[in-house]
Parts: sequence; C-alpha cells; structure tokens
Amino acid sequence: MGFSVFIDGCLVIGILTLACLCLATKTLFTAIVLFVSLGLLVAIAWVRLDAPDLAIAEAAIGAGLTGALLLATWRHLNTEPANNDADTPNKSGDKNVPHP
Amino acid sequence: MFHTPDLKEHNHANELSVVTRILCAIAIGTLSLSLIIVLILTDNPSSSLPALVQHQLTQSGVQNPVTAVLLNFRSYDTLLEIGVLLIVAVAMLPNSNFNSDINPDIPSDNLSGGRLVSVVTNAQVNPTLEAVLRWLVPMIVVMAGYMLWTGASLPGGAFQSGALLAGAGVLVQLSGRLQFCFTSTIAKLLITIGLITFMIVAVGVATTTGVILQYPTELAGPLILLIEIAATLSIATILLLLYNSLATQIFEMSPEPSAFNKQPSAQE
Amino acid sequence: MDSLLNVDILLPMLVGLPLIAAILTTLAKGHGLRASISIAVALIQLIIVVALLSWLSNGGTSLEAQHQRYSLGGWGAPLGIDLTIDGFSALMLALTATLTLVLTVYSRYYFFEPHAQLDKTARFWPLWWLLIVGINGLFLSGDIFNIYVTLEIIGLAAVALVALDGSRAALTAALRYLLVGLLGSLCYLLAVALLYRTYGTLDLAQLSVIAEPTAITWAALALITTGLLLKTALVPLHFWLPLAHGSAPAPVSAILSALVVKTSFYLLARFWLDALAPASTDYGLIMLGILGAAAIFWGSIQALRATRLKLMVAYSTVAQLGYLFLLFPLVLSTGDTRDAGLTGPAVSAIAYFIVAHACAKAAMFLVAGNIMRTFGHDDIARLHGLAKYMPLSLFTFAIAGASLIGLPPSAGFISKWLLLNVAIDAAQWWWVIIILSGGLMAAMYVFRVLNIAFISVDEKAQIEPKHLPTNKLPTIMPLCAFFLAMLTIALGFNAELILDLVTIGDDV
Amino acid sequence: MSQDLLYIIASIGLFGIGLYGLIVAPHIIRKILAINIMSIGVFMLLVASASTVNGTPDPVLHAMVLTGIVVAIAGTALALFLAGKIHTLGQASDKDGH
Repeated sequence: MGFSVFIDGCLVIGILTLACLCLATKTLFTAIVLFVSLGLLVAIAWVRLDAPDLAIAEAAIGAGLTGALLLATWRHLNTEPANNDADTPNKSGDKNVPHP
Repeated sequence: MFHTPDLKEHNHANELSVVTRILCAIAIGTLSLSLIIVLILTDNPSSSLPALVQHQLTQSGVQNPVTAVLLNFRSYDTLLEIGVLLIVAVAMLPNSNFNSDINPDIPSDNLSGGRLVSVVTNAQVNPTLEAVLRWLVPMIVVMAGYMLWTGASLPGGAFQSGALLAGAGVLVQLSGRLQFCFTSTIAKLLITIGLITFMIVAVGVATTTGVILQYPTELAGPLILLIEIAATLSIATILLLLYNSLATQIFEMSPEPSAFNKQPSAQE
Repeated sequence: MDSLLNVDILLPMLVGLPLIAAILTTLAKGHGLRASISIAVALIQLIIVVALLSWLSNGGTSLEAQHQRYSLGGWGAPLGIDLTIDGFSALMLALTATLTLVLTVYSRYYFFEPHAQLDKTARFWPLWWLLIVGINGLFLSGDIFNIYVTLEIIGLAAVALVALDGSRAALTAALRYLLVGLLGSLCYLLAVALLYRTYGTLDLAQLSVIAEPTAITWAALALITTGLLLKTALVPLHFWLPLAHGSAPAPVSAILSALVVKTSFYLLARFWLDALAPASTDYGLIMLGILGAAAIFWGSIQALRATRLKLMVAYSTVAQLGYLFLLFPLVLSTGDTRDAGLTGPAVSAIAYFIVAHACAKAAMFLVAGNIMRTFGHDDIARLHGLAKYMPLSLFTFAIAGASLIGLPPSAGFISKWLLLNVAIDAAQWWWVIIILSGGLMAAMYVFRVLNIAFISVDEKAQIEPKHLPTNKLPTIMPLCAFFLAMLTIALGFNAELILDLVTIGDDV
Repeated sequence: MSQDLLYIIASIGLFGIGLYGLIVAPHIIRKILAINIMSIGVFMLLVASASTVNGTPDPVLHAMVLTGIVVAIAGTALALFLAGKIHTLGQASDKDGH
C-alpha cells in the first residue's frame, strides 16, 4: 500500500512539474518535447488508475499525434514568409530554425 | 487571452505585466484550492451506472465495457464525435481538392493522378530510417488490426487503432518514400465512410427494432465490429490528413509553385 | 418497440437529416448540386419541425410526459442517451429550421461566384450542415455529456465557418473565437465531471430531481456559468464576438448572431432554472441580470461608435444579448415555481425576445452582406445614397431596426412589452428603465445608419461614381433579408403562436 | 492520503496551471499547450472519479475521456492550422481589435 502511494505520488509530482516546465521554458521546441513527455507520464497514470484503453489512446493521440502536429506547426511558424521582405527580424541568433 | 495570440517566438511585446501575472496566479490559485477542498470534503457516493453497465453487458454484443459504452449504450456520442472530426477534416482539406469543380475533365490533381498514396521516385531517403520503417510500419498496421479485433473484449478499439494507423502514416510520410495526397475522391470517401456506415447501421437497425441505434441483440457484436472498422478507416485518414495539412503548410509560402513538388523530407 | 412510424422518431431525424446533408455535400461535386441538396434538406427539416410542433400542441395533452423523450439505442437514461423536447426547445428548433431554410437559399446565391473561390463554397456546405447538427442536437439533448459534444460541434464548425473568408482579420478572429470556445467547453466539461462524480447521472431530468444546494453543485454551476458566458459573449466576456461576427461571410454572421450565441444562453437558462435550480441563488440570478444590463449599455455605446456596418450589427448583438439575461432576475418574483422547468411569463417573454431578435438580426446581417457585395465595403460613413441604389435592402434594414428598437407593430415591440409587463409584475421597476433606455440607444445607432443612407446622392455627387454598384445582386438575396424582416412584423401580429408554444411544457 | 485524492489534487492543479498559461503566455503554441494541459486535468478528474469504485472502474467515465481526447486533438489541430495560415499570409497589416 505504502509503496503504491509512493509511486503515485512520484507520478503526480512529475506530471505537475512537467506541466509547469512546459509553460515556463524559454524555447517552444523544449516546451513541445516536454508536453510529449507529459503525455507519456499521463499514459502511465492512466495505467495506474486501471484505464488501459485510455493509456493507449493517450500515448497514441495525446502524446504522439499531438506532438507531431505541434512540431509540424512549430517548424512552419519558424520559417519566414517568402513574400515578406520588409523588416524580417534577425534570425541569426536563433538556433532552432531547421529550415533556413 | 484578450489579445491576438502571437505567432513569433521571443516576442515580448504582448506579455502581461508582472503585477497582472501575480494577481492572475493568486486568483487561479485560490479558486483551484477551494475547488480541491470542496472536492475532498464531498464524499463520493458510488454511482449505480457501472453496475448497470455490467448488468447489461451481455446484451451489448461486446465484452469490453468501455467499447460497450462507446458503441452501444452511448453510441450517439460517438457518432457526433466522428462528426467533430469531419468538421476539422473539411476545414483542413487541401485547397486543390476542389479544383475539379472548375473543370471536371481535368483530373483533380496532377501530382498523384488522384491516388491517395504515391511513391516518390527521386526521394532523398535516410536508409537507416527506411530500414527501420520497413519493419516498424507493418508491425504497427498488424497491431492496429489486432487491437481493433480484440477491442470487443480487451482494451483497444476504433480510436486506438485509428490513431496507430495514422501514426504509421506519419512515419511513412516523414521517411519521404511515399506521399499522401488527400485531393482524391477516395480520400473524401475514406473521410466520410465512418459516418456513412454508422448512419446506415443506425437507421437500418431501426427497421427491425423500431428504435434508432438499437441493435438486435444477436447482431450487436458484428454490427459494432462493422462500425468500428469503418470508423477506424475514417479516424486514421482524418488524423493523417490533419498532420499532412500542417506539415505541407510550410510549402505554401514558397514563391515558386513547383516547390510543392519538393518532398517533405525527414527532419534533420 | 411498437413501430417505426411513431411520431417521436422525428426527434432523432432532426439530428440525422443535417448529418446526412453534411455527408452528401462533402461527397457531391459542383456548387449547384450541393446547394440543391441543401435546399431540399432544409425544406424537409422545416416540414419535420412543423409536424413535430403540431404533434406537440395537439397531442401534448393526451400523451404522457415520457413520450416527449426518445431513448436512442433503446437503453434509456441513465445508461443511454435520451433526446427530450419541451415548449422552449421546440420553439428554438422551429426558429432554427426557419432560419436554416432562408439562410440556405441566401447562401446558394451568396457563394455562387463562377470560377472564383470555389474552395470556399465547397467547404461551406458541409460545415454549415454540421453546425446545424450541433444546434439541433443541443436543443434536443437531455444528457449533459452529450451537450458537451454538441457544444464542441457548434464551436468548431462556427470557427471553421468564420475562417472561410481567408483574410488575415477573419483568421485571427476565428483563432481567438476557437481559444475562447475551447476554454468555455473545458470549464463546462469540468462541471460535468463534478456533477457526475457527485450525483452519478448524466441525465438532465434526473439531475433536476436529485440536485441539492451543496458546495460542489455551486462549484459546478459556477464553472458552467463561466464557460457558457464566454460562449454567449456576455459583457465583460464579449471581447471575441464583434470581430468574429463582423468578419465572417454574411450568412455565417447571421446564424452566429441569431442562433449560435443563443444555444449557450439556452443552456444557461436550462441549468439555472431547471437542472440545477435548487442550487441557483437569488444573488447569482441578480448578478446575471446586472451583467445583462451592463451589456445593454456597453454594446449600444460600441455600436454607436462603430465605423463598419457589420461591426455595428455585431455590437448590437452584444447589447441585445444583455436583454436575455434579464430573464434571471425576473423569474425571482413573478410567482414562478422555480423548479418547474423553463416555463412562466418571464421565460415566455425571453423566448419571444429570442425569436424576434434572431429574425431581425439575421435580416440585418444579410442586408450588410448585400451592401458589401454591391459596394465592396461597409463603411457606414461612405453609405451615402444607399437609398437610391438599394431601396429594398434599406427598407429591410429599417424594419429590422424598428424591431430592434421595439417600435410597434414589430415582434421586437411585443417582446419588450412582455418584458416590461413581467418587470412591473415583479415590482422590479429598475429593469423598466434599462429596457427603455436600451431601446432608445438602439434607435440612435439604427437612425445613424438610416440618416447617412438617405443623404441624397447630389450632395455627394463628386465622390459617388467611385462607389457605384458594380455587381448586380440576384434579386433573391435582398428578398431573403426582406422575408426575415417581414417575419418580425408577422410575428408581431401573431404573438399567441409563439406564446402558446412555450407553454406546452406546462401541465394542462 | 489515498490514491484518488492524489490524482484529484493533480487534476485541479493541472487545470489551474493550464488556465494560468492560457491567460499569461503570449505565443499561440504555448496557449494551445496550455489548453491541452487543462484538458488533461479534466480527464484526470474523470478517470480518478472512475477508479474510486472498488473493483471494476466506471466504463462510462472512460468512454467520456476517450471522446474528450479525440475532441481535444480536433480542436488543437484546427487552432494550429489557423495559426499556420495566418503566418502564411504574412505579418503585414497586423490588425488588433482591442
């Protein structure tokens, strides 16, 4: 009993910490990666709460596909529009631009 | 919340002042705390509904109670939920999907000849990734099928296997060897097949039982499986379409139209 | 089990039919075919609603109350989901069916631009019908989680429709609308979790029997109220509405203002006065009324300051939504039994108000769309000479405006008259002042537009040619708007029709 | 301190953290992340309520969460799509309502 509460406690603290970090980190890329790991932790929490159906769905949809959608959009938003020649901000300092 | 959301990273113009943030945090913290206290103080009388589900489970045609709730007891919710997916799919279908309206003689799409999946000939494919995918993708597909089949008795079902299939599709697209094109008629058919099947079954069973969505007890299992197969196809197609639309948005910004032909290569 | 031809099968048909239309319009090719399917379905839907209404008003006495429910899947609440109908929701369904038909006909011409923006028109029809699925589903639903799903359908379809325009302003408005909508739905879903956890049922009717005034119910009611106020856009949570309603295509603006915001108001009324009535406090009811009064003033002031016609009409919606919330304080002392569901004089007055406003506001947005289509802009300051070029549209605008102001013999007059009566009966005279001054302010912003439109062309002859009408509108488009405006007059003369309908739920 | 109590606190905590992030964070992707964190919070309350019953958990609540997960990804995808389209149109003529 004590051991299972300990595991749940660690899980809950991990989830809350990840949620905070996800919204507090500097770069968006880190935030998205943290969100995906949050989703995986939540999937473990669903297993702990006797909900295997939800664990599969959360891992596949909540973490996996949502993460893919977020990364795709993040990549898009980090690409400057081609038709926008005026005052594009200096991107030289930004290391997270995959598509120059 | 009250401003137009930013699209640029590291833009500090629209940030709220420190005082506002602290006030906000205090307000939300107080409300959350009081909600937690109320929740803890309220005892949780056990609902009679789980017992009712267990009691009627033999009538439902499946052994997994979650599948029974999703596709029999509360199947109306699931029907509308696939409707939610259809909304997003219609909103995000690629533009060229409707070009055939202008001139029906021209095939709607010259990239893939109207096919859902096409092989990219001159793709730069990461060999390691491809080798892994050659093993991984069939495994995922088999697993999705297995999960769909056993969803009647074990954890799993249409949503899980649909998501797995879509995940396999995302991996395939990332590898760069195959390209998906949602401009074909078959794509539209796949998007709607879940709803179509669901509606046909819903109305069809009413001719024998007299009530919409009430399956005859002996046919409930096969009918649920039929709906699940169709729903899986739709869900997988729509989820893959969502990824595809977001991943190809990047090419719409390029000045020359031929850039669309460029392959969305795997992320470096 | 008896037969398929039972009349209550009409309830699921009201959801199924638009869903079929959505599927067909997704698959169909060509604008003409999609529009024809849509008009046919809209007609059938109206026929179904009329049949349903005649069943309810004629047979309502002989049939048991349980016959006004339809158990989907045959399980029945709490295991399954029930569709329910009472006088108020029947009226809302009738309003939806009528507006759907008129707006569908209008859209058939509004979106008909050969070789242009085909992508837009092809997306419109499926989204349109899915929106109707959500609206009908919400009015019929008797299950709080099912209501969440319908709320999401309405929210996402409405956002996708606002974004149809494709301009940066429309997309930004749609994105904000989406964030607000998602936040509202999540608050609602949290409340559903609290309620199910406490009471063990999702059925509205069962909930209304067993709900108790406990802290957890108050918390749930507060969450529901916050979520739905965001979606209803009551001041001070209205910030997203003007841009979203102002930048959408005209038929979309019309249905958003006429119906979509009312769906969440309907739910608020349902929870405060029916399902969670034991937990609703006098203080909360009066608070909602005060917010409503604030909305009337704030919306009217913004409407007066608006420079674009569509924006003005959108702010006018913010103001008119305020009147709806006067329902909550007015039920307090009208002698209604508070747990009797959505009946009583205050509810009748508000139901009538909703119908009157929906027709008038839809007509106004269609007129604004016609003006935009003809002149290419809707700047109020540049509408000189409108009376000469678009007399019918301007006449429509004037009638609809008269209904908003509350001039006789329009439906707006009757609805305000009823509201005033209720307020006087309830001895809450301060609402009388607010209702009357709201009408005065509506008069100011309506006459401001009419005033500019009637300035003769000669005075501004030098600037006019630039803005000469370029596109000839199909006559059916102003006629649709005109029909809606005439509807407000017709309803003004036949008030009993609607008032009888609302009282169906009363025990006879 | 029993299991479901722990998860109830976490669920409301997630809802609060998400709400704060939604209001405070300026970037659209972070707002969307915040909304997703809020929905995870609501789902956790639902699942935690389901498991309190001794023996088999409440399948109705699990079905509700499954529906919620699919609706959440639909909303997320639409929001991301709109953000991407706004970005495609370019930063020109930035127009704010209020």
